[in-house]
Amino acid sequence: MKRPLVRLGLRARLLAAGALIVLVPAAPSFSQSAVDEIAKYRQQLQDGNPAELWEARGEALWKTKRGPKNVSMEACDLGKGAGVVKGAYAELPRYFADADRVMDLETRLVHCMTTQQGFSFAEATKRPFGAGASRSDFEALAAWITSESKGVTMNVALAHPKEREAYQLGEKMFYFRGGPHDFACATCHGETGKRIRLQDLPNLTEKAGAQLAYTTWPAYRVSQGELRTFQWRLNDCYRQQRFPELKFTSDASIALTAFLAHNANGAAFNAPAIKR
Amino acid sequence: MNSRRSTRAILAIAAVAAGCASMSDQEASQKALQLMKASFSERGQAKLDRLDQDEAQRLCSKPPSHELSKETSARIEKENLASIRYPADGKLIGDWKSGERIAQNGQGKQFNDDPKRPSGANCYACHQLSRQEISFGTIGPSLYQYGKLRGTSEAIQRYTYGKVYNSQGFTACSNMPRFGHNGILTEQQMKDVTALLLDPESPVNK
Amino acid sequence: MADPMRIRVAERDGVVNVRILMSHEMETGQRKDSAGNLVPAHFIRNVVATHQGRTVLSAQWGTAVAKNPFLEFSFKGGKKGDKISVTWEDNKGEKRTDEATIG
Amino acid sequence: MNRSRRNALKTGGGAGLLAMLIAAGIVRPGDALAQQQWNQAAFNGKTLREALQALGAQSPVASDGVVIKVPEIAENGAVVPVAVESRIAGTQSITVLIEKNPLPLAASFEIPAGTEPNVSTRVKMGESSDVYALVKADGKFFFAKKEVKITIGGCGG
Repeated sequence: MKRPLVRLGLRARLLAAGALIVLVPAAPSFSQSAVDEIAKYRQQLQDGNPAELWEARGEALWKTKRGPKNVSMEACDLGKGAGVVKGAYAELPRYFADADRVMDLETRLVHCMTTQQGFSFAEATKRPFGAGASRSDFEALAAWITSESKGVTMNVALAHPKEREAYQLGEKMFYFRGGPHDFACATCHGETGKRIRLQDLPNLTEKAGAQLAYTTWPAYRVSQGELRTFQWRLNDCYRQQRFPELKFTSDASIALTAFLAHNANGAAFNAPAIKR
Repeated sequence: MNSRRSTRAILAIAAVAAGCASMSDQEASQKALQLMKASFSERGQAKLDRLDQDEAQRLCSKPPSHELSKETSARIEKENLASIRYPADGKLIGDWKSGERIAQNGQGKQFNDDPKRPSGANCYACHQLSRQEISFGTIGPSLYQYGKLRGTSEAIQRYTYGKVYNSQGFTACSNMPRFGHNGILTEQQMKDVTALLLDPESPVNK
Repeated sequence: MADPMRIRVAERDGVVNVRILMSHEMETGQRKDSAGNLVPAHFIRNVVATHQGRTVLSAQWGTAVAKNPFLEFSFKGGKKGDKISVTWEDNKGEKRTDEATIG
Repeated sequence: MNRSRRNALKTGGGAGLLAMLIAAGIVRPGDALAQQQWNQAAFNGKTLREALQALGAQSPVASDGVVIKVPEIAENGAVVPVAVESRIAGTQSITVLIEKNPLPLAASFEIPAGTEPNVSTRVKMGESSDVYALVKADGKFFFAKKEVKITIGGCGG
């Protein structure tokens, strides 16, 4: 079957295309087949995740002597002992006695950057999220550190009273409706089997949904060409909820993370992932 | 500076909490609000007053297990219904083509949005509307053939416009934004969205 | 300086599968920044992969290749211990070469 | 300049010479790029026809021997996986074009002997469009095409 490629004029082709739209009614099952096709698209992306580029940079950052005190982060205690990275993310957020505070990964990294490397808080937190050439150390560090928990079972404890409190306040935040659109986290993530546009919305109030969602961040977002952390996910959800800006390493941010991370307990951590 | 303030806030909370096994639900709500006020910063048009809840927002900030009483639901609906302002010119049907653009647009009111530009309603994020648009959400019911199924009587027109204006006038704690009540859409925009749903020429009714 | 590439090579029955991830913005020259100014085009134009010095793939790219490009191909005749070298050059003349060994 | 390169590729002499020079240590592998050209006229072509003309492929023929693997629907146009396999003997190059992109030519791969005529990459698409895979084999051009629909995703903001 051979035919020349450029045969129809542009106008003829446009007319043909237009006729197609008018004459062919959408099949009733179209939305289901669309969902299936998108599943295939996602599958095709799995092989070759650019998150690896962030992981490599993060590992180098962790091991590089930096800051006024010119030390690496290799003595940083992420909760499993100084310098232990393997499996650490699957147990965060957790209570740290040396700071007398529940901390998530980013907060703990800032703690190590300020107490061990000698950075000021302002210097350490100046770029939580990257954009193109302006890159965030946190995204790189999180990519590598989380990759060291791949396959590890989520196990976020509620042993310390402050861990329990963070969880309880995080749950309150999850249901908190506010802003001009009356949105809460629960508006989009409180029911099973719902979508926004074509994106499946995990139900974060039940085990399966919370596990699926939490264990697949950080992720390389193809729509942005950036690696995004769970911290970023919370910030951007609140932006779209029309709330003011969630402060990086703030207690509310840690509390909500504690609520969602604990709900994912029992599942194997599976990130950095790749998403739309 | 801000982090010090928020650290102090959580320490204060912890001091109270340390005394008892766990907080009461009401205590937790108050503490969560304090925590949020210390943990968000104003940016662009999104000021901290967006964390100040009205009664409906406060009552609707509950897990599904805390179902509202019939009386409370009825009160929310009554008060919200009373807030609806119908157009002075009595015309409720605008331009469906403009309505389609509003339904596709998800911008507006976010801290990075230009407050001078009109907001969208982002209907497709949650609803199926026309047959052509396959990228639609399912948080709300399908509205495909909305007008074809219901007709365009004055009662239907008023219900439709009113539902867009303030959804909680009809369903307490509805997930749908109160587009008129909270000043998201202009009167003309709400007429255009009403037209998208009811105009026989609209793709919704094809 | 540009970040290193991630090059994965796997050999089976003499056929070597090569998967490469490159760190690059791949700016189209048609995007505007937040101030409304056009961001100049900045993209990889040429990629060459060699096996023990022999070219096994060469590519010319335009601005439509996705950010942080991915490339996969296979060639015959490789064995364990052989070196694969990949070089890219962008429209600003920046270059990067990385190597991987067939394991 | 372009023409002499094409001739060199046709005879295989250019690549062979370069390999010899590299083997002899006269040219380092990175310098292989110095031998490479970039077909500016083709990449700057604003229509499919302009790009094809600049590639010397005015009238390629449709062929089942060109297999193009793209998603029917892409969740985002910023990254669309494209894999092209040629089952046509003597395949010399594989080229990917996106009809409705402002600049349709996306990527072109030279396939030397010994390399499988099967490449996979990811492209950007501005809108729903036909994606063309163009294969040059024994000096002739063949093609296949598939439509990819780009959807609007996410929360819309």
